[in-house]
Amino acid sequence: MKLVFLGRFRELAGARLSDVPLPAGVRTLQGLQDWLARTEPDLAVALTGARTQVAINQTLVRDPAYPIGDRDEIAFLPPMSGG
Amino acid sequence: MKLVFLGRFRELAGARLSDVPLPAGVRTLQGLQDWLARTEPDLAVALTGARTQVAINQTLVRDPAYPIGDRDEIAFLPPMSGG
Amino acid sequence: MPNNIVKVRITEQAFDPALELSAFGAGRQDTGALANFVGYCRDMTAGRRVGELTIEQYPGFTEREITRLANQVSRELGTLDLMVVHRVGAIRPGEAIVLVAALAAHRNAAFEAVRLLMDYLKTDAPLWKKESGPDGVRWIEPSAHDHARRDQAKEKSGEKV
Amino acid sequence: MPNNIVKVRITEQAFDPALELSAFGAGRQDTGALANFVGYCRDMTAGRRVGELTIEQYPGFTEREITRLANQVSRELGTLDLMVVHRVGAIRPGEAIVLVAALAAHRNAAFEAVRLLMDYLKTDAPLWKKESGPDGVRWIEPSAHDHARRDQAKEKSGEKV
Repeated sequence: MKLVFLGRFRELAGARLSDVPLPAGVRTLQGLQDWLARTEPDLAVALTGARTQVAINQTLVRDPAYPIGDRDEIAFLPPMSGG
Repeated sequence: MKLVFLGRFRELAGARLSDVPLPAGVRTLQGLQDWLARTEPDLAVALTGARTQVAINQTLVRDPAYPIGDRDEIAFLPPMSGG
Repeated sequence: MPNNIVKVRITEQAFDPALELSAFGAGRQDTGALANFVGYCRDMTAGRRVGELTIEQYPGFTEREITRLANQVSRELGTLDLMVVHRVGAIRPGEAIVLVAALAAHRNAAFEAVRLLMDYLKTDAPLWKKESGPDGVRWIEPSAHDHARRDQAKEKSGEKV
Repeated sequence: MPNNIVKVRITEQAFDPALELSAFGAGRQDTGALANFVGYCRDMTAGRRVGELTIEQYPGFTEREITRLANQVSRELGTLDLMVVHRVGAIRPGEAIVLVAALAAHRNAAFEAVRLLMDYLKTDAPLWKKESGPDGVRWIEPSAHDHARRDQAKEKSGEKV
């Protein structure tokens, strides 16, 4: 799967997570977040901010049960600030 | 004195009033308005609208007792509409 | 506000708002926000076709009064640069009538300055508009709505303009 | 609104707001009002000197989301043309960051469209800003004030954007 970290998340994640095989047992967004909490605890803490958003295949997703497959692009977005 | 009629007042007054000697006995704005009511009744009626303003020597004047002399420029302004 | 600048221009020539804006505030690095408004002559108003709009000024007085209104708005809202260009004379549909532009440190002041000044211009700028078209000629006066907006703006700003 | 047009452009190149505006709505005679806003990179923010601002986008997603916000505003306020140009990449003080422009029949809709879209961009456009200067580097996140403004705007407009 493709993981995309934007803004300050990108600086924390670096490039090491950009293209990783779907971890065994991960089937949902919640599963992916649990996996990150185990393997990348510092990054996972940063991702849990109240205003962090997740986009799956470039669509904002709020449901933790949203299914995830190996061909999906999952993006973690810090609070946005355009304009 | 110089009388200036703007906008639709100008169309009513034409050019005949642009430069007239100060009428005998006229010493104030009120006096001028009374004189206009006698000599140009149709125009004077148009000038009495609630939103008509008067400028004397290019300064807005509201006081009917404001003094008027032969070298003054008195302008009658219909409701303004810029922008 | 040491850099508080107000520019007012009354012009009988057609003007290009984009060109006016390109010079406005050029090279400044201390300003975060430019808001501006351009009013155009429309080919239809209230169902009537417009062939030409004529705007009459009272030379000298008009520019001075608009400058007074602009200075007042600039002080109230703390804008940096504030600019007004107002067309007079015969105007065709599609041509610009008025441009109001405000530079400020932050967007709120810039927006409010443009909006407030437009409200004042509608009722307090010594200009008189005449519309002509196939249905004849008529003088335009500010609507009760324009006056209400202006009075509301006045009240909100808490100062007499 | 058959002529309702929304244009969104994300650009890594510096852009000239006046030039963008000169093409916008050119030749239209049915529109009475153009309102627009330009946000610039300032040389100081909150007392810190700014050497450079870097704006990061999420390619594809960013443009699509801004287009969605702009379409929403255009529908709500009944604008004719609505345009957004947003810079990304490395930006120097004095350069334009964002341009929002709205054409409408009347000035109120044009003003409101620009203002509402700016409020939304501040909190809902997928863009991330990093400031660097002599005091170091920091990511900028929308203030509580920006969120409050946006929520207020949302409430006023009565629709969920």
